[in-house]
Amino acid sequence: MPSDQPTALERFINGILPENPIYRQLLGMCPVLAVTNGMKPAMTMAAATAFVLICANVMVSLIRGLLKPHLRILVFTLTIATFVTIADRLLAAYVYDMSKQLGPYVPLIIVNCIIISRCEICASKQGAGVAIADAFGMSLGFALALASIATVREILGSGTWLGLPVLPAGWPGWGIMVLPPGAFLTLGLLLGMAEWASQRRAAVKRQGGGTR
Amino acid sequence: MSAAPPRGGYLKQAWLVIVLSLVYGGGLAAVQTTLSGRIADNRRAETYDVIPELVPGGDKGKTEELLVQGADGKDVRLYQVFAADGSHRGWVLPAGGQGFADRIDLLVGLSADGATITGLYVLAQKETPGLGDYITGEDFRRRFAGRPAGEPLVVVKSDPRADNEIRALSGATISSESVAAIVNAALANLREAIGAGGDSPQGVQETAPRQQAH
Amino acid sequence: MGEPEAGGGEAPGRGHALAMDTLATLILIFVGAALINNFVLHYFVGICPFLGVSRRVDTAFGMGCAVTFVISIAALLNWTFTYFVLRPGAPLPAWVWAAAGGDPATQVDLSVLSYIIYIFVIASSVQLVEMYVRKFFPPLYRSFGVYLPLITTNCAILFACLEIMKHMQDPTKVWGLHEALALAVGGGIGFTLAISLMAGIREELDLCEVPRPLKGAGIALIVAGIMAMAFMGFTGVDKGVHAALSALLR
Amino acid sequence: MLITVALALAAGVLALLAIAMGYALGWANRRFYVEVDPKVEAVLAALPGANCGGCGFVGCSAYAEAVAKGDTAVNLCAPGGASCAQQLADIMGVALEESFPYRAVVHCSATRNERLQRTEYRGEQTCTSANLVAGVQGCIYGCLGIGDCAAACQYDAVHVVDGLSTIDYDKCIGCGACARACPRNIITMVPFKSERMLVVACSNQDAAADVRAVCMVGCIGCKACMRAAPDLITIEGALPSINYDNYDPTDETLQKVLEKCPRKRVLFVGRPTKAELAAVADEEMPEPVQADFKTTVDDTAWRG
Repeated sequence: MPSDQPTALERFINGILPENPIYRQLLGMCPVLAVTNGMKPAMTMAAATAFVLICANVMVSLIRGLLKPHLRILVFTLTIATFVTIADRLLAAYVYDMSKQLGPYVPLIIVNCIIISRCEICASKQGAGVAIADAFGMSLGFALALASIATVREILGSGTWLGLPVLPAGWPGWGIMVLPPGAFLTLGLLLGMAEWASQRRAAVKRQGGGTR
Repeated sequence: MSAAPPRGGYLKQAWLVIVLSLVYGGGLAAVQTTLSGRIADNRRAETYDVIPELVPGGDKGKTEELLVQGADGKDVRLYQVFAADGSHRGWVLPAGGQGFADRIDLLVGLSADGATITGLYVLAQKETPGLGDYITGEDFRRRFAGRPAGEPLVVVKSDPRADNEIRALSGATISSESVAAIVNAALANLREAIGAGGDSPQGVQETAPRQQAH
Repeated sequence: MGEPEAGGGEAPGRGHALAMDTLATLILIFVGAALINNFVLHYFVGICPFLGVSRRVDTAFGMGCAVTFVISIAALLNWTFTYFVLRPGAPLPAWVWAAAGGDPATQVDLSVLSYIIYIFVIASSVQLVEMYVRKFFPPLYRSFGVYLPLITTNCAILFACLEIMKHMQDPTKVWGLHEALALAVGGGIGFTLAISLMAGIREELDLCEVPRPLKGAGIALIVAGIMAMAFMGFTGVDKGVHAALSALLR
Repeated sequence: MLITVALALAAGVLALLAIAMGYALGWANRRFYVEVDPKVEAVLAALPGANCGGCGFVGCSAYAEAVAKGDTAVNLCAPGGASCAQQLADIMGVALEESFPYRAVVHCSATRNERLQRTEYRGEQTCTSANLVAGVQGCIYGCLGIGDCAAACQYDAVHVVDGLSTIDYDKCIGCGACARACPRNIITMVPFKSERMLVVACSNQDAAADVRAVCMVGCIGCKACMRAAPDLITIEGALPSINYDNYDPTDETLQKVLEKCPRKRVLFVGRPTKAELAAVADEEMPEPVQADFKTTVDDTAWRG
């Protein structure tokens, strides 16, 4: 293993904010838009994605010595599809409501670029320990991003959070927030805010360096 | 790509893919066999749990699933509902179609003679939140109970005057009309099959016996 | 279908009516997939190319055509697999089960393999198509070949297959190939429409002063949100289409 | 029983599919095999793969195809530089002609205050947009100074200094991105036959009076330079144009041209050569005046 690869801890921390899959890398946008009209489906989705990501990362990391370069993507895809099927069946067996609500978006985890890019970038090059840390970090980052969008949409759209009422009963739910346009608008504005914050931080840092 | 690939080399190179697909296929089948019972139960429970609500006096343990031939010549799924004492209480008929935004799936409860609608339940819908999605509400669904199954339901915007008139949800006329249209279509398709024959309706042949619910 | 029309179309034969009915269903499925429940703006699938390849109209249109083409091929192949192997009560597992002397009351259900087979078929067929086009239609390959590898991970393709699968679960209402293809082509055309419109808007957007933090993905998503609102206007169109069709066919 | 059959069937179906697809792809790979010129692949491998488009082709692969066909020169890849050109020449078995690196030249030299009739522009801060607005500045040829070129440069070689785009010739690699970005087309790529090149630093083709009305420094088309070096310089419109094919860096007339230009708009750009540095090495230069940062606060106050 080349020594310039990041360590497990770095991988873990990177996944949460510095390389956040949604806000930084803009990967896996479909579920981010589709299942964030409520906290519950969003969290179920995050859990399913985390399960697949962790399992696939470990599996790929274990067989990384046997991979042929040109068949590597095919192997990743097969592995991911298998674990997605398992996740899908587990959801259907134990949380049927959510499984029904998430519908086709659970199988669509297969084509979620986050997972295949983690397999490619980390798991196919580093050991299982680092791969697990990486998968946990990325999953956490993904879950945080989903949660932030779902929080805005559910509170404004339905006046509830995780199904619990948080706004006064007279709140006229903004119907648009739970509909498709609300997803696009919320994500667009949140991305803008994240970008604004990081631009500001960079500007402050530059200024700080200048006065010193 | 730099040279023409040799014959058969592809299979040899792909051994890992083939081995993995064997392993994964076996693994998935094992998962399926372990969980399929639970999933099937979940799926069935979705329908069976609301049966007492749809057909008064119905017992979900006694309900039987049938396949009958509809007017369009295709098989239609139908549930024959019995009370705990074994007497025939009615029918539950799954129906579905396009709503305002997306597909709506319904369950329609019918009396034993097939003449009266006894209840309505919305299994799946994606109507506009805050307007159309009130079709899942108790208030709207109760508007269907007691209506005659023999004639098409008509959606009106004022208070219903005739027996077959349903008052629309305000602001969601199309969703209301969709529900009524789906119910009408399903009933029309099965009117012949259920008929007014009571316990042994004409035309009901069990095309495939189904397992009873536990 | 062969029945002659009596009385100048007053009483069309049952075969004729059935064919017309099928046609109406197909048109409704098509319109539904292309406009009302647009893949991108209603189901959020294919967002990555929608944001990534929508800077210029011609590339966006090329991408849309490539997706429509691949989606149709994938639907064709995967419908075949689903029909004969994967759906509950499919012939192949039933035949194997019977050959093994199993109890006819139970079935072997292979639907658990659906996802893995779909993605496998999509990936392989994309690669095959790429090779074929490159060999026999080099100009075509030059114009849209570059998009093909990107399409494997386009969720719109897999989504179309999953939608078709959903309609083949119930043995009483199994979709035929024509219905599957109507959905696939409709979805592909809807995708092309959405991505081309988006590219047109983004070309104009280049000349506008956008707040710096929103540049790039941010403003693109907001534009997509407004487009999604516009497409919501299509909800209910199928009622009109249906009414028009039934008036026309009666 | 059920589980055995299900397991076997699932594994079997999947493995069969894998074999079938593997075989089909292998067959297709041979059947649909497209003869790719090994030279194309070798050229592609030698190119840096930045897809910058500096060569004038759509991307590295398009340039590789053209090189392999012998349609184009092997030394067009600016990022790859001389070593890349040498590799391509080796692959193609051609001798590498003497080539000169192209460098960007801004054909305007008026700083912000030297351009006249300027009005404040408050639209989108890009030259592309400002160029669409009439009356942003008097000279319709000159640099707008907003810096589309600086934004286009991936090598940090273009900066807007005092309202004028300025090339940093230590960093410029000649990719031409700035020239493509400029809406007024006043940046061109000039073959640098020496470290410093004579260029016309103005693009205004109008008559003298019009130029004077909008610019304090622009070329007035007096043709003095053409008279000094008629082989080298032609006048197009009212603007001199240097024919770089006839350009010889050691030619003495260059200095004459420089001296003849009344507006000093024909000038040298680039780095000074060693010879030029040596020539001025023994010239007496006044010592640079060091800024004297003395605090205005009386020191004594601090001593107390």
